[in-house]
Amino acid sequence: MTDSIILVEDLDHVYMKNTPLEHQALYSVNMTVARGECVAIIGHTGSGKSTLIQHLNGLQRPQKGRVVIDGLDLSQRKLDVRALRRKVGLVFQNPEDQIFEKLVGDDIAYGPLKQGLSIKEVTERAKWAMEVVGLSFADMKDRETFALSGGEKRKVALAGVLALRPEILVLDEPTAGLDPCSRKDLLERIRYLNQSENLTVVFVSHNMEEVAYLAHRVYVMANGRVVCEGTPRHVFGNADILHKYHIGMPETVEILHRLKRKGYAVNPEAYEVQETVQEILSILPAAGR
Amino acid sequence: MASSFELTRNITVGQYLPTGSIIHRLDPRCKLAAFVILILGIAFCGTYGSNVLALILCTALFPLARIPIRYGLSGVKPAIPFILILAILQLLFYGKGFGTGGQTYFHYGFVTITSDSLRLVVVSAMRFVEVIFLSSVLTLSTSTTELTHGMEHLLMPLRKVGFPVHAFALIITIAVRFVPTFALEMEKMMKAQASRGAEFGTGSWWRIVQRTKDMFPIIIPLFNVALKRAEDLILAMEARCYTPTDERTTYKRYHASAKDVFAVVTSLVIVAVLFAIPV
Amino acid sequence: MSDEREPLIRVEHVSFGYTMNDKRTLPVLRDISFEVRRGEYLAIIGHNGSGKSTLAKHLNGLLVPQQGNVWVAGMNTKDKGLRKEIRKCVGMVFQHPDNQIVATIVEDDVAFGLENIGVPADEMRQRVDEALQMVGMFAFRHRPPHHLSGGQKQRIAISGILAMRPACIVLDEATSMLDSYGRQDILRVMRALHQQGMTIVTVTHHMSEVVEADRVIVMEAGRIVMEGTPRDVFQQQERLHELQLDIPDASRISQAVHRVVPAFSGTLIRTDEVVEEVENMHLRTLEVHGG
Amino acid sequence: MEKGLTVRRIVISGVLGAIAILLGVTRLGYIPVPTAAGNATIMHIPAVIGGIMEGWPVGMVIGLIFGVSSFLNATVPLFKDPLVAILPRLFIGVFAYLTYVGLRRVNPYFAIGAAGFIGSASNTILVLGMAVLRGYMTFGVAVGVAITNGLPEAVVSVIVTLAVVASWMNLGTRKKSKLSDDNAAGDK
Repeated sequence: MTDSIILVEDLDHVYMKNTPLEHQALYSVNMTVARGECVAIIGHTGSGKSTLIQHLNGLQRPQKGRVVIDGLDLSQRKLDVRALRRKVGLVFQNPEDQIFEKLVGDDIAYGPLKQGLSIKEVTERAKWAMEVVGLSFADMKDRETFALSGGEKRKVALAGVLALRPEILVLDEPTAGLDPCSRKDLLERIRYLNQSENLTVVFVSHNMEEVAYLAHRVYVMANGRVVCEGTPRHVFGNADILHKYHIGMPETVEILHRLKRKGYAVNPEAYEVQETVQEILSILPAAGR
Repeated sequence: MASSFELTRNITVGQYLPTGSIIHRLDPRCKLAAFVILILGIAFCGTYGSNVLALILCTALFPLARIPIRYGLSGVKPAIPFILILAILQLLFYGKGFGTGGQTYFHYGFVTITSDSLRLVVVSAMRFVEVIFLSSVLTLSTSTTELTHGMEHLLMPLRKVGFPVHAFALIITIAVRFVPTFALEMEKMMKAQASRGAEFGTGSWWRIVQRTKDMFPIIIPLFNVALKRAEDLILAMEARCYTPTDERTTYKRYHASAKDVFAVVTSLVIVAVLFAIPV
Repeated sequence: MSDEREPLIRVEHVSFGYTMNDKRTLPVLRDISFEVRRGEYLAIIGHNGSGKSTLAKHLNGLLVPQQGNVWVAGMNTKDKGLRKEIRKCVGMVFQHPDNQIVATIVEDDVAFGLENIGVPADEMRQRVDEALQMVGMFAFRHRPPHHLSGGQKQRIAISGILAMRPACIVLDEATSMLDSYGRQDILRVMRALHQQGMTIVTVTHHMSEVVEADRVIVMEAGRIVMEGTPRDVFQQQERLHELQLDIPDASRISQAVHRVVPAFSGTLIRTDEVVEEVENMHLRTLEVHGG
Repeated sequence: MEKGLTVRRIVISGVLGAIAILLGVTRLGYIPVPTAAGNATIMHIPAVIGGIMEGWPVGMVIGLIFGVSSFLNATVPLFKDPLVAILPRLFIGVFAYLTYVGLRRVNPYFAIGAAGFIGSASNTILVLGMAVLRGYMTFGVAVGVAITNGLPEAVVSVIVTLAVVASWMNLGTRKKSKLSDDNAAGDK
């Protein structure tokens, strides 16, 4: 427990408090993330995922319960929000909402410039951030942001956050709306950041393939509560939970669950394509070979 | 603090309060017509007597619409300092300006208070409260959709002189439709910028330049987003066979009943009475 | 006007380019020809920038070809006088759920297209209700659209099209902004419509949607580079990979198992097919042993 | 430019009208200046931009939307008078359009900026003029307000109008990122 960089305890959140439209988004949510871990949060639209991750960099403050990020307690009124936001980089779902400069380089430099760094330092950071997400600094910095493709926009948004040199990276549906090729590329970049640059990563996703690819641990949310938590293997193996809360599953897991229901001895936790192939091979009749 | 991002909470364009009262059930066309008649009437009546009567009538609308009067008063409250400032300015300086008339109550140096200037202050304060009350009742008892429909129908006669009524109503509909969408968009942009070190509303109010500069990274992208959405919407409307100049049919139809006509006639009578009051 | 054997949409040697600021044209479509048959479910895929969305906008005359022709039920999209008829015949749902809803109340929005084509008020009410029921949104008819989820808004957009009773619906990346539940909702609606005889053209990069289709057209750099049933197209894993496209895991598993066990079919594309094939193999062995 | 009523004009009027309403109801459209006329506003900018981009009728309709919304949302007595809140606003976009068309041959940037200024100034002058006519304030007070509110409004209007219209018309402003300066390290 001592090494948890993110600690969420009994967190509640109510939107539009004291209005006719009041509704509760979080009910006593608990979550811990260890330094260097990659954690996925999955669940329906309206399950409270987005509200939860907005607490992680202080866009929302705990109304009840506790959020502690690397020693910074968000319940404290005198919290240094800027320090918190330097530590936690939040990438939103829609890149259009977070790219506001006209040129790519300016947009990536926005955060560091706000921090008052020298242009030299800002340039170095921007360069690092762009290379790490796979954008060539020399080619891209003078490009106009509106003319970028969807995949490039995501990368610019990600680089803009990385240029702040955060320790924790929080991503809201990092690949929604991308074509398969850009998606794969982006996922590899995120995995690299997590494994080689030692960033703690928390991401929200609907895409089970991507959860399977990236996450060490998964939190399943439904109706503002955490309903299940564990390794992807554990969660995907639990068909009851997935069905009960209408969580989609990877095609591999779906096949295995269906086979299992038909009485075949397969392990539904084997979610990687190669593993699934092995599982299927293991149950095929010997005579068919 | 964090809730400063909850823009949608502050949006009161559709502050519709459905209580199902007789005012709510009025035909929107007639309701709007009555409203316009009364507003114009009030704007042009400048005597004490008529404004007292108008104030009483406007207050009486709240119980009739089954809307708590505090909704009306909440519109008046923030205006009190302005009423006072204006009142002082007018009382002190009006007498010296054009149209000096009536009895002089007080005169010292450049300060002149006349019966006319006093009346102007009192009447404009009352008139303000009346208009607040009236427009509160209208917006609380009528959905924006009904308002738009009502307006469209009221403007229909203008088609004879070539005014594009349908198109005009459509513009209003689009405007109303996109307000919450843009509010959400703006909320997201503010959050994204805050996440990258921007600060909003933290500058002291007297640092006008700083606060104004903070505004640009929100306002300019907002326009760009709106114009981009406009391109999409144009395509979508064309794909659904919209051509501005063609004849269209309308989905919503209203039937004015006796009570609706009565509402309009009553408002005309009220305005006539207001003008008839001499002092 | 239309012969039943005539394809619903015929695209003949269409080329199209966008004019840039400096008067250069940026070619987007290069000599494209294909047909959409009545009652067909056609998927057009390709990575971003392959021209698929531009092509979709040619199918109801939102864009007209610079070279070549597009015929919709025998009508040329270049004929301005027929534009309304063409758009009544081919409806289109766009990518952003928010940017295609015009009115402040759901049912008003569904009626918008009907108002444009001059349907009388009584008939309109009936058609609006019917269209909302078809997409399962009837209960939401008095709601303002901004309180709905993306998938619900997209269903409203579809019902706005359905109310106009088109012969064909074109989905122009209509699910790419939705989460997987929203996407499933849309797919369910489209499947039901297709069964009732609606022609559907879906432009997408989601392979789970391609599986639904009768036929796939793969685009690259403004040209059609592959065409066939999803089953045939997914067989060509390497080619698709070159085109930066993915295949469903079910197809990948089927092919991998097939390489080890040749009797196991390698052409499966859906998860239920894989499960069935496992069962069938067991049944076949039983038969062999029993016989 | 195509003549008459087009889908584009309708939609642009609608979305810019939405911004005018939004800026009003969220109070984001106000620059805090403590005077008798209340805060300075930027809610007139959509009308200016609409006028420049799509012609005077569009500017006028957006002005009307701005006027009605400021009338309905007013917390300042002045603007609960439709003659002050609505009527003058109709002309913001018209003046902006005329300025732009008159000057665009000289230099497009200058024309856009000038239109932003004149549009804003026409709002200030007409509203205050009407306020004086209606007896809400004396001429002297109005001149004071024109300076304290009108000037910042005009400056903001010029900046926003230029930024939005220039990028929309694709008149590229700056082609190099801040990071491209020669003193930037690691460029080579």
